Amino acid sequence: MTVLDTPAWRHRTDAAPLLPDPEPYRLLGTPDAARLDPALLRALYGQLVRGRRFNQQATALTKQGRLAVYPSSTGQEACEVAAALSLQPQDWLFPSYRDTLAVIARGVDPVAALTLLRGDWHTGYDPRAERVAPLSTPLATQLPHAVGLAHAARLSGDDVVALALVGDGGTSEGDFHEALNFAAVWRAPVVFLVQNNGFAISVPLAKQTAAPTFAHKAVGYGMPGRLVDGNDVAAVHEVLTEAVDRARGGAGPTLVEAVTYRIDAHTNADDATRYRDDSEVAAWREHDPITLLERELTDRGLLDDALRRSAADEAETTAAALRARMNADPALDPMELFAHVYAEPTQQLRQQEAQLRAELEAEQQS
Amino acid sequence: MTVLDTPAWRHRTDAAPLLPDPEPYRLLGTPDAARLDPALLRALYGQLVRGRRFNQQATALTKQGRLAVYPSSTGQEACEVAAALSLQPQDWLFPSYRDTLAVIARGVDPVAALTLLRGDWHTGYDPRAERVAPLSTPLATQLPHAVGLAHAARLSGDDVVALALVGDGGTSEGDFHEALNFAAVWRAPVVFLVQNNGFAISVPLAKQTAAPTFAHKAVGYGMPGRLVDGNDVAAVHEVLTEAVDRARGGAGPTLVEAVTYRIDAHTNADDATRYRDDSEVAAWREHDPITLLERELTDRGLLDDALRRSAADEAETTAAALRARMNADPALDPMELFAHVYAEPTQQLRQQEAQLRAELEAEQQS
Amino acid sequence: MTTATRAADRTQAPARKPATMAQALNQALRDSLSADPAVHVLGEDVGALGGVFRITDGLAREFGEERCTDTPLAEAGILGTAVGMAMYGLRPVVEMQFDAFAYPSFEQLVSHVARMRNRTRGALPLPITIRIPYGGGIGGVEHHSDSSEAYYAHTPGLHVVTPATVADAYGLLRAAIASNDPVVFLEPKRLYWSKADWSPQAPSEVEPIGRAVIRRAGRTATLVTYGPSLPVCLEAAEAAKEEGWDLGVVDLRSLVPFDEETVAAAVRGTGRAVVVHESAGFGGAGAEIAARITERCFHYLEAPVLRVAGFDIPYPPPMLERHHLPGVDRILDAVGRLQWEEG
Amino acid sequence: MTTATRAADRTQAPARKPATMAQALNQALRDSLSADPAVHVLGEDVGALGGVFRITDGLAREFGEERCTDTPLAEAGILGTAVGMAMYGLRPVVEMQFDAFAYPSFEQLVSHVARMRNRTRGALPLPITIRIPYGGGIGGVEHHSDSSEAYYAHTPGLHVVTPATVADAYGLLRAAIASNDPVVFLEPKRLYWSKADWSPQAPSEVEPIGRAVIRRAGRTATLVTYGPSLPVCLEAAEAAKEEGWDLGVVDLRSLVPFDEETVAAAVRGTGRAVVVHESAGFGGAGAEIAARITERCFHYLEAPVLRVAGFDIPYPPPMLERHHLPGVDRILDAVGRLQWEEG
Ligand SMILES: Cc1ncc(C[n+]2csc(CCOP(=O)(O)OP(=O)(O)O)c2C)c(N)n1
Ligand SMILES: Cc1ncc(C[n+]2csc(CCOP(=O)(O)OP(=O)(O)O)c2C)c(N)n1
Ligand SMILES: [Mg+2]
Ligand SMILES: [Mg+2]
Repeated sequence: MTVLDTPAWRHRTDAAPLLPDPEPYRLLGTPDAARLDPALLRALYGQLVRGRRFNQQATALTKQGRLAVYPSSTGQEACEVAAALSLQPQDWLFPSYRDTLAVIARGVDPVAALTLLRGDWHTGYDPRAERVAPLSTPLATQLPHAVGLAHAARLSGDDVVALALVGDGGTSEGDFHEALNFAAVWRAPVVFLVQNNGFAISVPLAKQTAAPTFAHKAVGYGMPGRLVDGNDVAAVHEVLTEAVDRARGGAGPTLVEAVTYRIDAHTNADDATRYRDDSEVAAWREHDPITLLERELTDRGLLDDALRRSAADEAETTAAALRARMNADPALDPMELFAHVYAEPTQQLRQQEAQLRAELEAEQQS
Repeated sequence: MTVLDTPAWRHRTDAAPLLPDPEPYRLLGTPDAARLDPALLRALYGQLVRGRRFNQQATALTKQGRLAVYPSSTGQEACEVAAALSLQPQDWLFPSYRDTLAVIARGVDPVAALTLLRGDWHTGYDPRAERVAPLSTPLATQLPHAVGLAHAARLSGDDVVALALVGDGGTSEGDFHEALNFAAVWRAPVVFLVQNNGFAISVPLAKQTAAPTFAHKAVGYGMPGRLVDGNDVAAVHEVLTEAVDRARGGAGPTLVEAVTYRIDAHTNADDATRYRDDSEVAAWREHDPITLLERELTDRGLLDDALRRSAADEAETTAAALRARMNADPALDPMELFAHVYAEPTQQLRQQEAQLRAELEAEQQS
Repeated sequence: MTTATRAADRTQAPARKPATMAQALNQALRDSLSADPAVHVLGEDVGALGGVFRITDGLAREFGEERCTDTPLAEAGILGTAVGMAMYGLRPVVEMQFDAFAYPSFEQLVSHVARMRNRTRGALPLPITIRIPYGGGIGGVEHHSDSSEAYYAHTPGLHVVTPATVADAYGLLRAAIASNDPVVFLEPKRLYWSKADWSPQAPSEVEPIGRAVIRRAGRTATLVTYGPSLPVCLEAAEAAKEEGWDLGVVDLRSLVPFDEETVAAAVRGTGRAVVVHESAGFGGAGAEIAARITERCFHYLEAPVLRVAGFDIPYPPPMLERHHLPGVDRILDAVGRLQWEEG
Repeated sequence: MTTATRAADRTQAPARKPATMAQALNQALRDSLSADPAVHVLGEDVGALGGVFRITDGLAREFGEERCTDTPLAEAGILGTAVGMAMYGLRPVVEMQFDAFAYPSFEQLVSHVARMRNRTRGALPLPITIRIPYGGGIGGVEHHSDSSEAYYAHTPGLHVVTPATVADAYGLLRAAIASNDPVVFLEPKRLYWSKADWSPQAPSEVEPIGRAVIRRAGRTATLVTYGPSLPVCLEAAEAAKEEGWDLGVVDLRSLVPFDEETVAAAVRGTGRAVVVHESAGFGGAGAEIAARITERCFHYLEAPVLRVAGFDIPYPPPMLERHHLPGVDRILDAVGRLQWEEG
C-alpha cells in the first residue's frame, strides 16, 4: 500500500459528469419539444393557469385582511407545478414558505395549505397523510429534514423520494450545505431544487453568491448539478423527473437550479420599487411561463378554445372556492394552544390551561 | 433588456479556471524543484524538524500531566510550517485547535501557544500583537472570523491577508460554507487551507464527503480551488504563497486542499487502533514530509552535517526549553476569573468576586 | 447622571417632535455612523430596502454600501464575520431580521462573541451590537414572534438591553454601540410604531447601560417589567386605580447588567411584586428577577413574588396570540392574588 | 410506582454488579436498539470508536452501521436529518459530542424539534432523544464543560432530563427513547465513571420521565439539585451533620416536566431551601426552581430560597475550575446564611 491508495490522497469520484451545462436547459420552443406528451403539456397548462389565478386571489385576500401575509410565486409557477408533478404519490415534498402552489398542485386542500399564512394555526394539513412537510419559514432548515426522511425511507426499504425546495437566498445558509453533504455521503434518494428568482427579499443575486451558477455547487458535494430554465415548465418537469428517477434508482441526490423570477414583490407587505427596476420585471414578463407554454401549445395546434376555457374555468372555480371559504372565520379554540405541546401536558401546562379557561369563561359572562 | 441580460439568468463567472487539477500538486522530487531557493528549503527544513520534535515533546508533557491534552500534528508539519511561512508580518493566521505548530512557526512563544492545552487560561498570547487568532476549538467557527477581519482590513485600506486553517471534518460544518460564501461575495483577501488528513477523530474521509476533492468545493463559491500534496512542504508553501499574493492583489479568496495524514492518534487521549489499520499509517510514514524534503536536499547536495546538526540542535533547544518551562507550575490567580468578563464587572460579578476572595482567605487561614 | 440633572439638560435640548421608536432607532444608527467611522451596519436587507422594519432606512445611501452592507443570507456568517471585523477594530452593528432567525448564530454568539474578551485576558474585546427585533403582538406567522431574551441573559459575557420608550430606544442603542462589550439589543417589534415627543439626546444625556428606571411610583405593589410589556403594565397600573390599588412600575431596560438596587428598593417600598414579560414563563427572565427579589427583599415581602408571563407553549398563530400575551386583566388578576388578606 | 413496590420488584431482578454510569447508558442504548427496530443512533464518532466517551461502544458492531451511524461533522445536519428520520417514523437517538458543540443545532432544536408536534396539531410528533454530555469537572479545555440546561428548559416542547445515578442513567435513557416527545438528555460528564451496584431495570421498573426523588430525607433544610451536583449535595449533607444540620436532598432528575409537588413537599417540611447547580447562576435553572418554590411555599419559608451555582462567567480553564464549581463548603456556607437567628 502506498499513500496513493489511501482514500485521502485522491477522492474517487470523477468531477466532469457532475458539472452542469452552464446554459440553462430549455425544451419549449426547441425541436426537442416535439417529443413531449400532449397530455402532459395540457395538464401542466391547467396547473399553471390555476396557479397564477391562485396567486392573484391569495394576494387579494391579504388586502381584505383574510391572510396575514402572502408570498406570491407569480412568475415562478412553472417551478411550483413541475415540482409537484414530478413526484409519485408515495414521495414527499418539502416546501419553503413561498411554495403554497406546489403544495396545492400536489393535492393538498388550498385552505389547509394556507392555514399558516391565514394565521389560524401553523400547519393545516397532516404531513404524513399528504406526504408534504409543513411549509418551512426558517430558511433552508427543511433541507436536512428531506435528507433524513429520504434516508429513513431507504433504510426501511421503501420506494420513496424526497424533493426539497429552497430559494437562492436560502442556499447561503449553513443548513443548505450540511443537507447536501449528508445527502451525498448517504446517497439519500433526495432532489434539491433551488428556485433562483434573482432576489432574497431585496438582496440581488450578486450579493448572495459569486458562483458561476448554483448548480456548480453540486460537484463540491459529489452529486450532479443541473441548470434549467425555470420558466420552461416542460424543461423543469423533465429535469426534475430525471433526478427523481435517478434517486429512486439508488443513484443518490441531484441539485437542480431553476432560473426564474419573482414578478411580484417579496410579499404583499414588501415594496419592491426600493430595490429593483421595472425594466427588469418587464423583461421577465416577456419570458412568462404561461406564455412560453401557450406558444408551444399553439405551435403544435394543441391550444384550442376548449383547453383555454377549461383551464380558465378551473382556475376561477378554485379562486371562487378559496374566496368563499376564506371569507368565513375559521373555527378556533384557544384551548388548543395547550393540546399539542407534548403528548401529555405537564402539570404546569394544565394549570395554565385552567387559567385560560377561567379567563375565557369570565369573558363570556361579562 | 431580455431575461438573458438579467443577472439571475446566467451568473457571469467562468467555471473552468476555478476547478482544481485533481492530481495533488507536488514539487519536491520533480524537475520543477530545481528552481526552489536553497535558503527557503533550509528554513523550511529547520522548521519541520523543530515542529516534529515539538509534537513529541508536547505529547510527552501530556503523560507527565503538564498538558491537559495535545492534538499532535505529526505528519502534518509541512502544512503547519508552510502556512506560517507564507504570510507577511502584517497578515493574520486563524488556527484551529490542532495548529499549535503553525502558531509557533509564526513566532508566538511556545508556552503562550500552549496555554489553552495546558489549561491555565484559554489563550496565552495577545492576538492583535501576534496577528494570530486564538486557537479555535469549535470547528470551522474561526473561518467567518478570518473573512470578517480580512474584509475589515480591506475596508480600512490596509495590506493584510488572513489565512484560515480547517480540517477535513470541519468542512462539513455550516460555518465553513457561510465563510467561503461571504469571502467570495466580498472578494475578501483571505485564504482557506483545508488540511485533509483523512480523519475527523475516527471518521474516515468517505463518511465525511463524497466530493471528488475538497478543492472542488471552490467553484461553488466562485473562487479558485487548488489541490496540493500536503506533505510536500515546498509545494504547500508555493501554493499558499500564490494564494496569499492573489488575495493581497485584490483578486479575492482561494480554497486550498492539502492532502496529508495524521500519524499520531487524534489526541493523546484517543485510541486510533479502534478505527484504522497500521498498514495505512505505515504507507504514510513512507511519504513523510521531513523525508521528502531531506531527499530533495540530499539530491541537491544541500543536506550537509551542519544543516542536520543545526536543525537538530534548534529542535532540542526548543524541546528542552519547553520541558523546563512547562515543568514549572504557572502562576495563577483565581480572582482573574472575574477580570475579563466585561470591561467593567457587573454588580453581581463584584459580589461573586468578594465571595471567592473570602473563601480563598479562609482557605489560607485554615 | 440623576433624573434631576437629566431633566435640566433637556430644557436646553432642541425642540421635540413626535417620533416613532423606529425613527429613534434609525437616528441612533445614523448618529453613531456619523460619530465614529469604525461603526459598520450589516445584515439582511439593511441596504437599499432599509431593513424589513426600515430601521436602517437611508443609511446605505448616506454612508455608502460599505458602511451599511447587505450580506448574504446566513446569520452565523453575519455574526461570525462581525467577530472578525471587531477583531480588526471595527464596531459592527448587526441586524438579525427576526428573533427566531438569530438562532442559526447561536454558536457564534455563545462560544465566541460572549467569550472573546475573557478568552484573551482582555486583549480582544468585541464591541459588537446585535440588534434583534423580538416579541409578538404584530400578527406574525410562526418564528416571527419569539421572545429569546432568557437565552441571552443566561450567557455570561453578553449585555442584554431592551428599550421600551422612544427616548430609550435612541439612548440605549447609542450606548450599546459605544460599549466595548457585546450587546444583544432587543427591539420590541410591536413598539416600533409607538410614538412620543422626542428629540435626540445629546451625548452627555445618554445614560450608560445597566440602570432600571421607575416609570411610575406606587405604594400598594410593584410591577417589574421590560420592553414590550411596559405599556401593558402602565395600562394595568392605570386600570388598577379602579380597584383602589396604587401600582408602581419598574422598567428594567437592561437584563444584564441587572439593576438590583433599583428593583429591590421599589419592592421594599411596597412589599409586593409581580414580574411581567411575554416570553414563556418557565425558565424565563422573570424567574431570575423573582428569585433575586426574594433573596434581596424576603423580610419585606407580604406575599410571594408572582410572575405573569407567556404560557409555556410555542408562540401561537396570529389569531390566537392575544390569549397568550400577558394583558391588563392577567396582570391585575395576579396583583389580586398577592395575598392581601394575609396568607 | 412507589418506592416500596420498586424495592420489591428489585428483589426478583438479576444479581447486581458494579457498573459505571457510562456502562448503564451503553446498556440502555443496546436494550433500546434490541427492543425496537425504529431506534437509530447517530452522531460524530459513535460507530467504530464508540463515541469519545464510549457510550456507544460496540453498538455499530452489534446492530450494524445503519443502526449506529457515524455522521459527517455537522451538528445542525445531525439533528436536522434526525427530524426527517423521525418524520418517517424512526426514533433517532442523537449524540452531541460535547455541550458546546450542540449549539450549532440550536435553530433546528428550538424552531423544529420543539415545535413539530404543536405545529402539526399532533400529527407529527418527533420522538427524538438528544444525548448531550454536559458540565465540567473533568479538566476539559474551553467549550468542553458548558452547562446548557437552562437554554433547553426554557424552550417549550422539549423534555429535559438528567440522571445523577447509575440506575437513573439506564432508566431515564430508556424512558427518553420510548417517549413520543423530544427529550434533551443531559449526561453529567464527570459522573460517567461513577459506580454503583446495578443490574438493568426490567421494563416494568423503568419510571416515567418527570418525577423528582428524595435522595435523603432531612429536617433542617432542603438541598434541591440535579445531575452532576447531586453527589456534591449528598457529601454536603453528610458534612453538615457536624454542624448539627440534618439536610434533605432532592434530585430533580427532570427539569421539564418539573415535579413541583415533590419539591414543594420537601421544602415545606424544612422551611428552608438551597438550590444547587453548576451552570451560571444568573438566569439558570435554579432561578426557576427558587421562584417556583417561593410561589408554592412562601408561608412555610423561614428564609429566602438561596442558590449556589457557578459564577456568571465563561467556564474557566481546567486549572481554575475547582474555584468555579459549587463545592461542599459553598453549599454549607449558603445553608449557614439561611437566617437561622430570624431575619
Ligand atoms: C433563517 C432565516 N433567516 C431569515 C429569514 C427572513 N426571510 C424570509 S424570506 C427571506 C428571503 C428569502 O430569499 P430566497 O431564499 O431567495 O427565497 P425567495 O423569497 O426568493 O423565494 C428572508 C431573509 C428567514 N425566514 N429565515
Ligand atoms: C462544532 C464542533 N463539533 C465537534 C467538535 C469535537 N471535535 C473536536 S476535533 C473533531 C474532529 C475534527 O476533525 P478535522 O476537522 O478533520 O480536524 P483534525 O482533527 O483531523 O485536525 C471533533 C469532532 C468540535 N470541536 N466542534
Ligand atoms: Mg429568491
Ligand atoms: Mg481531519
